[in-house]
Amino acid sequence: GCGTKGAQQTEAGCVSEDLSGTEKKLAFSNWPQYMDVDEKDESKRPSLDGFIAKTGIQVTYTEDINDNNEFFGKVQNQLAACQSTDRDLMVLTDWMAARMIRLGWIQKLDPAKIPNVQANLLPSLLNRSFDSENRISIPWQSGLAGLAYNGDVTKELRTVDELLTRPDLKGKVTALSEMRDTMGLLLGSNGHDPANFTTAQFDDALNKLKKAVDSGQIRKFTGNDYAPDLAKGDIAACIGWSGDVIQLSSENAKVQFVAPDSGVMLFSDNMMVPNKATHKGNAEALINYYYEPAVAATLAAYVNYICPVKGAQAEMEKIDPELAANPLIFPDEALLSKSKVFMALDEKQEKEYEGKFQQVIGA
Amino acid sequence: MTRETPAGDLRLANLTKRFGIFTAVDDLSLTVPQGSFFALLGASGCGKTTTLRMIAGLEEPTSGQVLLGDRDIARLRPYKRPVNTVFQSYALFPHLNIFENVAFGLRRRGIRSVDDEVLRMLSLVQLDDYGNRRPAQLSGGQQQRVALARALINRPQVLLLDEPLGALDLKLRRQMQIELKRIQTEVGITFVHVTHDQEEAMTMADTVAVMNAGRIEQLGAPADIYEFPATAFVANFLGQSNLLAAEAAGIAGDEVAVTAHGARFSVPAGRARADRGPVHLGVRPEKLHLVGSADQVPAGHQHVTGVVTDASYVGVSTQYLLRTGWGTELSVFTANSGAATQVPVGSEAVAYWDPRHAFLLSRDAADSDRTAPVVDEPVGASS
Amino acid sequence: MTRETPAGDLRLANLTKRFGIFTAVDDLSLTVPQGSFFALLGASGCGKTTTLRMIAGLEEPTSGQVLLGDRDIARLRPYKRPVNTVFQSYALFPHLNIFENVAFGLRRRGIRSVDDEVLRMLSLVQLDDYGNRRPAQLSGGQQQRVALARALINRPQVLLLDEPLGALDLKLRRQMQIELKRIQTEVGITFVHVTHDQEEAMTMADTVAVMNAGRIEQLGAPADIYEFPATAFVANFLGQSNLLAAEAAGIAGDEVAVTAHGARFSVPAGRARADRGPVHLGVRPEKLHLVGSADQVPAGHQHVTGVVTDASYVGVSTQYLLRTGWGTELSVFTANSGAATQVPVGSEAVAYWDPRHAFLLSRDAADSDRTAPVVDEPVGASS
Amino acid sequence: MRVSRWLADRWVMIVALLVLGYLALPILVVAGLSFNRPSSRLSYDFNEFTLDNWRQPCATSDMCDAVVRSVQIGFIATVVATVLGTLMAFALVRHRFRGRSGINVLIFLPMATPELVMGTSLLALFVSAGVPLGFWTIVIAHVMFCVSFVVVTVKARLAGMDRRLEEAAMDLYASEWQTFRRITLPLVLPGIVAAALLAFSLSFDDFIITNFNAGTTVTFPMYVWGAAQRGIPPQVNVIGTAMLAIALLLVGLSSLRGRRSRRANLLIGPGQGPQARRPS
Amino acid sequence: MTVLAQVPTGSGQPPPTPPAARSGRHRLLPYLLLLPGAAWLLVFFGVPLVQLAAASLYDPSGSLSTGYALTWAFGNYPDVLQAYWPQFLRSFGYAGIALVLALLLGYPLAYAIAQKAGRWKNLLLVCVVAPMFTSFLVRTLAWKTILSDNGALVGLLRDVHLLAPDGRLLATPFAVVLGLTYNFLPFLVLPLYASLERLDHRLLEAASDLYASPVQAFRRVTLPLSMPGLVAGTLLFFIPASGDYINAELLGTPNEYMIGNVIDSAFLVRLDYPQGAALSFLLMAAILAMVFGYLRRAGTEEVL
Ligand SMILES: Nc1ncnc2c1ncn2[C@@H]1O[C@H](COP(=O)(O)OP(=O)(O)OP(=O)(O)O)[C@@H](O)[C@H]1O
Ligand SMILES: Nc1ncnc2c1ncn2[C@@H]1O[C@H](COP(=O)(O)OP(=O)(O)OP(=O)(O)O)[C@@H](O)[C@H]1O
Ligand SMILES: NCCCCNCCCN
Ligand SMILES: [Mg+2]
Ligand SMILES: [Mg+2]
Repeated sequence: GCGTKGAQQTEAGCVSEDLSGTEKKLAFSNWPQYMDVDEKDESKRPSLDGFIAKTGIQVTYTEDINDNNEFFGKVQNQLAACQSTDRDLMVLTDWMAARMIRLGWIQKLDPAKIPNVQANLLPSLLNRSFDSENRISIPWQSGLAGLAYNGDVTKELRTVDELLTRPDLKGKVTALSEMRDTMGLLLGSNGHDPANFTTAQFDDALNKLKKAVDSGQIRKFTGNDYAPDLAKGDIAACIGWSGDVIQLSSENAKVQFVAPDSGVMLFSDNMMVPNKATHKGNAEALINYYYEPAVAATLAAYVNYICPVKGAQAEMEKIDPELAANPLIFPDEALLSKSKVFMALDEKQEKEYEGKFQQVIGA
Repeated sequence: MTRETPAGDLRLANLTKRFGIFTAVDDLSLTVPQGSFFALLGASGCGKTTTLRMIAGLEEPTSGQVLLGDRDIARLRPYKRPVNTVFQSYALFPHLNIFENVAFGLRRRGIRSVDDEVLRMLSLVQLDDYGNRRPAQLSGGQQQRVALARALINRPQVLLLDEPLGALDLKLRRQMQIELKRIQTEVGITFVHVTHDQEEAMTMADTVAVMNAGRIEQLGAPADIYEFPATAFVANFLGQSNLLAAEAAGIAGDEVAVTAHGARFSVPAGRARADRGPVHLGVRPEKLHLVGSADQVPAGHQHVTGVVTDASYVGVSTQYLLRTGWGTELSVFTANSGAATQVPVGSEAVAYWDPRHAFLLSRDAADSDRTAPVVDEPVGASS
Repeated sequence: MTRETPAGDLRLANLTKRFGIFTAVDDLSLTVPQGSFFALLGASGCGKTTTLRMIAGLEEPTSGQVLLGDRDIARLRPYKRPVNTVFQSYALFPHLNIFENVAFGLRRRGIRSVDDEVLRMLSLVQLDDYGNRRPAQLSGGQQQRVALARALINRPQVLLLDEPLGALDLKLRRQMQIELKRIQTEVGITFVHVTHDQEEAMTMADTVAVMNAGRIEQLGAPADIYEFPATAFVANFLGQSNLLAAEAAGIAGDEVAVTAHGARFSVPAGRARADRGPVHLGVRPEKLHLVGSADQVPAGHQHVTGVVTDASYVGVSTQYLLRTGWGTELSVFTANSGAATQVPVGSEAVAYWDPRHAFLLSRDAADSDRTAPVVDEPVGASS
Repeated sequence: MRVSRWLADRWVMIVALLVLGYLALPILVVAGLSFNRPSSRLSYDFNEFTLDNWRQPCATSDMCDAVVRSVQIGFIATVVATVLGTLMAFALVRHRFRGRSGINVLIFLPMATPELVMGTSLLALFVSAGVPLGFWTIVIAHVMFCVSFVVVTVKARLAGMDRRLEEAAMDLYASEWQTFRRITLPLVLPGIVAAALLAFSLSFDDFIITNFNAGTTVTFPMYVWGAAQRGIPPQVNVIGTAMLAIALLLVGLSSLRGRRSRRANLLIGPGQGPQARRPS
Repeated sequence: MTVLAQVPTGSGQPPPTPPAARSGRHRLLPYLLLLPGAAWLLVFFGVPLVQLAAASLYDPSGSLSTGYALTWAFGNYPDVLQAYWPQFLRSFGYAGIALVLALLLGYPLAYAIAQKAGRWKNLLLVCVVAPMFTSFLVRTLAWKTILSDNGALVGLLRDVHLLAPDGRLLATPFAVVLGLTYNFLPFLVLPLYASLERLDHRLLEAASDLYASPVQAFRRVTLPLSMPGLVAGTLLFFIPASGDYINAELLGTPNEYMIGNVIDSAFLVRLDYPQGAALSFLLMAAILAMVFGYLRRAGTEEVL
């Protein structure tokens, strides 16, 4: 009687209705500042406005996703109970996408309605383990997790080991509290494959991290808040995300993103249509729209993450040639070959690894 | 608040109030006729304030009734009672100015135009220009007058005054007394007045009650109580009395013969509360006259001899202490009318009195002399 | 706190206190000799409390000095002054019981074993069994006694008493007066005593100062002030006076001749504060004697004729009002010594006095008679 | 000597001003940065003076909506919580009744509950009851966690208040309600105002509980938190500074007016006039 | 008579309430006053709390997808205590130190506003809560700017050798305690203000007249009379501060993490609901125990 039921849903058990035919509406939840805005009038969003103008679909755009875990906490009750979250489209990172897909909370898209995706999705993002058909979660933006340093306060940094041991960096280092990014880099630095590792290998890497924490080398684990600190120089070096660091280096060339030879982590934030969303058709239209290279370039020019759309680089030339040449937005083969996607975890593994990791990072 | 019908007499029936095991008011019964001026006197802590608070409805009686006319109001909320109080501690509202303090009662009864009435009241208590001040900006006496005005303005059926003039100078007090009396007679309010100013009680009250340790010790017209007190407590509480421990031998004719310290005295039978056994022979200090020697004592008067040990000038009169042969000190007041000559301290003198001014009270066998200036015994515990 | 050396006289020099534009104390100068008992009298709101507060250091003078001996203490912190106060509003600490309230001062001076002293004090103010109660559980008079004990226990060099006995019944008040006086003489404390009880001031004080609207109006020995007041205000504030508007014609021999309402009177030159022009001819009510007709007036006395309009019994004496032919009412006190017969209200009577008991005060030409019971004029504004 | 005397008289005020300075320090930084043109979205350092942020305080999409919404929520939640909490405080201080300690636990527990726990478990309740999330669920949550703070604050003021004044009012024909309205309320007002200020700031500043129960509604703290993921827009500093400036302006004006009109003097408590004591 | 005319006449006067009815209403009154607030708390806090209590006793081997069974797993409690007692201790330690600091700072402030500010009272009160009008994130970022390793403050402290040349303020226990003190100070000051505001100045005068130096007068009169406010402020400060995790997260390092961080991670990251719930209940129980112990010691059962 007491206790909770499983949160698992199935397509048959939780059928959603699509009212797109009659309602030209779309509720889109995204991360803050993950959408291009007009430099002159910041209340305008050129690409999104373009979509609205083109389709007549009224988009309610909400920047209410700040953190994958937090957002999961916000919507899990509804989704577990097969209730509406009042959102038609939401953007979540790979592993969270994987978790939700695993739980049966996400609707499958109609490939026919998203031809641009089929045509333009970067090959390296095709057929990921949690979405082998590319019809459940479609990358919005991708990014890299690697090293970064501020050349004003420290000398160049090349490897993860340097970050964790160099005495001059002591207390001036941060790592990401996102387990997959930090542990992926550490696994790589140990010569293991983040996309495929054993528990012993994980523990090895975690030990290395723990030493760095205990010695005071690592000052803290962060979300996005490392960026201002890095810019200020309070943090000399860190594990960080490419998009942020590009922003910083455009201001101060001394701030540099480093892709260590041992590998960088590639992640995507993916568009998904949750169960009980009633405007799947409209969502598909929007997904398809953003996979037009020109639109993708407009977006990428603003947000500076890795653009998952083929052909956007060419479009970018027209907007900002310098950005078009930036490998952190349009990565070259060399970089792509170094990048790894973290192994897909089942629920038990996830709990085990997160538990161990959290223990080390203090919580 | 119902003022349509006259309230009727205020009656307290077996009123008792206990704080824990301490009995502050003890089975008190009395009647205050409607429209009369009733003064409550008593030692500090004897239960006066507590009694008033029960009448006002601010203290729940432990037992007993408060009746106004035929209505038992003991369970009525304070604001439903046609009763107002001048609080001993003033209890002025600190957040309201003087004007609003005085206007409070009227406003609560929904009266709109209060200005005239309030100004008239302020003027009555001689605080015309103080309406805008806060209570904290007034002197003690000024605050007391505000408390007075705040209650008076409501012209209730019963007005309870808890030492309402105690903080005023004599002159102002006399003026306020006259005002109070005027309002009382004009409007026919029943006044229950607690005061420590005996002259005030005497001149203003129709009836005086002397309270002692939660009970009424004597009740009556002021002059009656003063002239012929019922107990030693009253005799010494209201004014002063020289009380000589004596033995009464019973009524002989219309007199009672008593022996005190070997001397023989007599008292009219009508002025004796006891006529046999241990008694107090009482004479008021102002009824004693001082002369140099026994042969100056007029006929029909009785006297004792002693030495003047103290003389103190108090303006209107001079107060002498006369130490009798057996050691008791008698108090003698001589009016400074300019006629009598001063008696020097240390000289021998004779105090005499008219037996009709003496009175007899019963006395516990253990009691000895209780002349006026004895201070070594606590008041509350007396007789 | 420094009690090693005697404090010396307490001197106030040109002390002034203003609240905004209101002057509460106005350029006050006086000297209270060390160890003396000084009484401060005055109308409500005349600045007595404010004066005491400046002496205690609780109010910063707007200007002027407070000197103790040769030391200007006006800038000294209250807790550094060898001065204690019995506050008019008591200011008992509500969170401490009575014992701790009384012990407060001793404890603050670091005295460890306070029990005996505190119990002695509580017993002195007749609150032996109240040590464990909170102030809120005491009656008004009991609270006042705690305030008294709390200050007295410290035996300071200067003790300021702001109506310290006002809430006590007459009997207790007299007892406390005697205690105060005893402590004062025994320990040699300088007392500055504010009271509205004139008898208290008269009997206890070495010096009395009568204050009016922030200034000292007269200062001197009690009997001197009473017998020969300096101003009409004092004459009527301290006791009562019958003041007849009169014209003085200058000194003739050792007398001043005056005319009032057509009648001629005389006053010894030594008792005239003015000898020419408009004056008040003053006689105290107790110095007036009532007789039925002018031929009963003894030789050498002066008299006026009138009708008795009121007689009120106040125990010790009876107070008559005599309406004179020209309309003024004179107040006459007759001691109820049993000797004099009562004069019935409505009857014609003659009031006479010995000229040596009269006095002359200067008068503004506009002033008319100021006999005692006039109440229609505010006190503060007088003379 | 002079100096030490001067200090002795004023040190409390001096310390108080220093503490206020401590409280103001970060706000000064915020105010300064509101005039900053940041070098990049991720920078939180002073770069270049500009008035742009003040000229277009709402330039960032949705931010001003969020501010307005937060003010509305804060206002409603403050009023409701203050009323409910004040009633409870009165019951607890003025009455002896069965179940007091149970009520006390019910009041302390919410303060002792981690915000996250409170947020998620309330969310579970709303979801299982099928309550649509949004403005009103936020209000409900805010009232819930503000009430305890109000109760405790008002109780602190109410405890030991002089009952004699209320007795005097009743003696002067004021019914229970009128006594409350005319005497008790004004005397307790400083406590209630303090409680309301607490409630408003709790509500206006809350992120965690709000975040869980907001559905797709965005409040100002949620906006800031979200924005911070990609760098704080400088207008956030404008809002912080402007809120403060407006509050100070309103209060400043009212206290200036309060010198003349008695009614405006809301926050200034009556203190206690010189009455003899004897609260019963 | 004129007096009679002032009084509302007529027979609309309701009959006096019978004694029984009045005392009946009187007995019900406290419940009526409590009803709305208590109902609100019971529904929106009490009910979820029961669910949470159940969650703390779930079988720890359950999972999100399969669900949890209520197995009355009381073992969850010792388990989490075992694992996380350092964070518990740290929480109360930091909150306690911050409380002491806050008392030192907050009491003078509350006193000054209540007794010395005159008509600036309102303004100063608003200044106390002003920090809350910026968002907590913004003010914490501002603190980070102030405490920055390369900022003026650290520079100054290094120059005067209060800080080692490579010493820092950020990411230290100092910064966390400072953040706690700062963020919760208004919760201490406001109730304290409310009770100091009615302090009768004449009692302080009486104390100083009775040889109490300012310190003694404070100790013997002001402090005891402000006890209700002090107790309330202490609780409003300490309780939320010991459950806080934002300050530790933003201003500290993992070595400063408090129990709030652990609970946060249990619920949001590790999805270990039984642990999270058990931790929450332990926290609440510890705080309640401390609160009631404190109230008893402070002798203010009356007050709270
Ligand atoms: N804080 C204040 N602000 C303005 N006026 C004040 C203040 N305190 C006292 N006063 C005024 O100063 C005058 C003197 O006050 P004080 O208390 O000294 O009178 P008092 O002689 O003690 O009178 P009482 O016999 O009535 O106690 C009064 O008229 C009073 O209204
Ligand atoms: N709340 C209380 N708790 C305990 N005892 C009390 C309380 N209130 C009054 N008393 C006691 O009851 C007795 C009567 O008090 P009450 O105030 O009626 O005296 P009173 O006659 O007015 O005295 P006073 O003339 O001094 O004002 C006193 O002895 C007092 O100590
Ligand atoms: N602040 C918006 C950027 C979103 C970054 N997503 C983080 C995913 C990390 N794995
Ligand atoms: Mg009394
Ligand atoms: Mg006074």
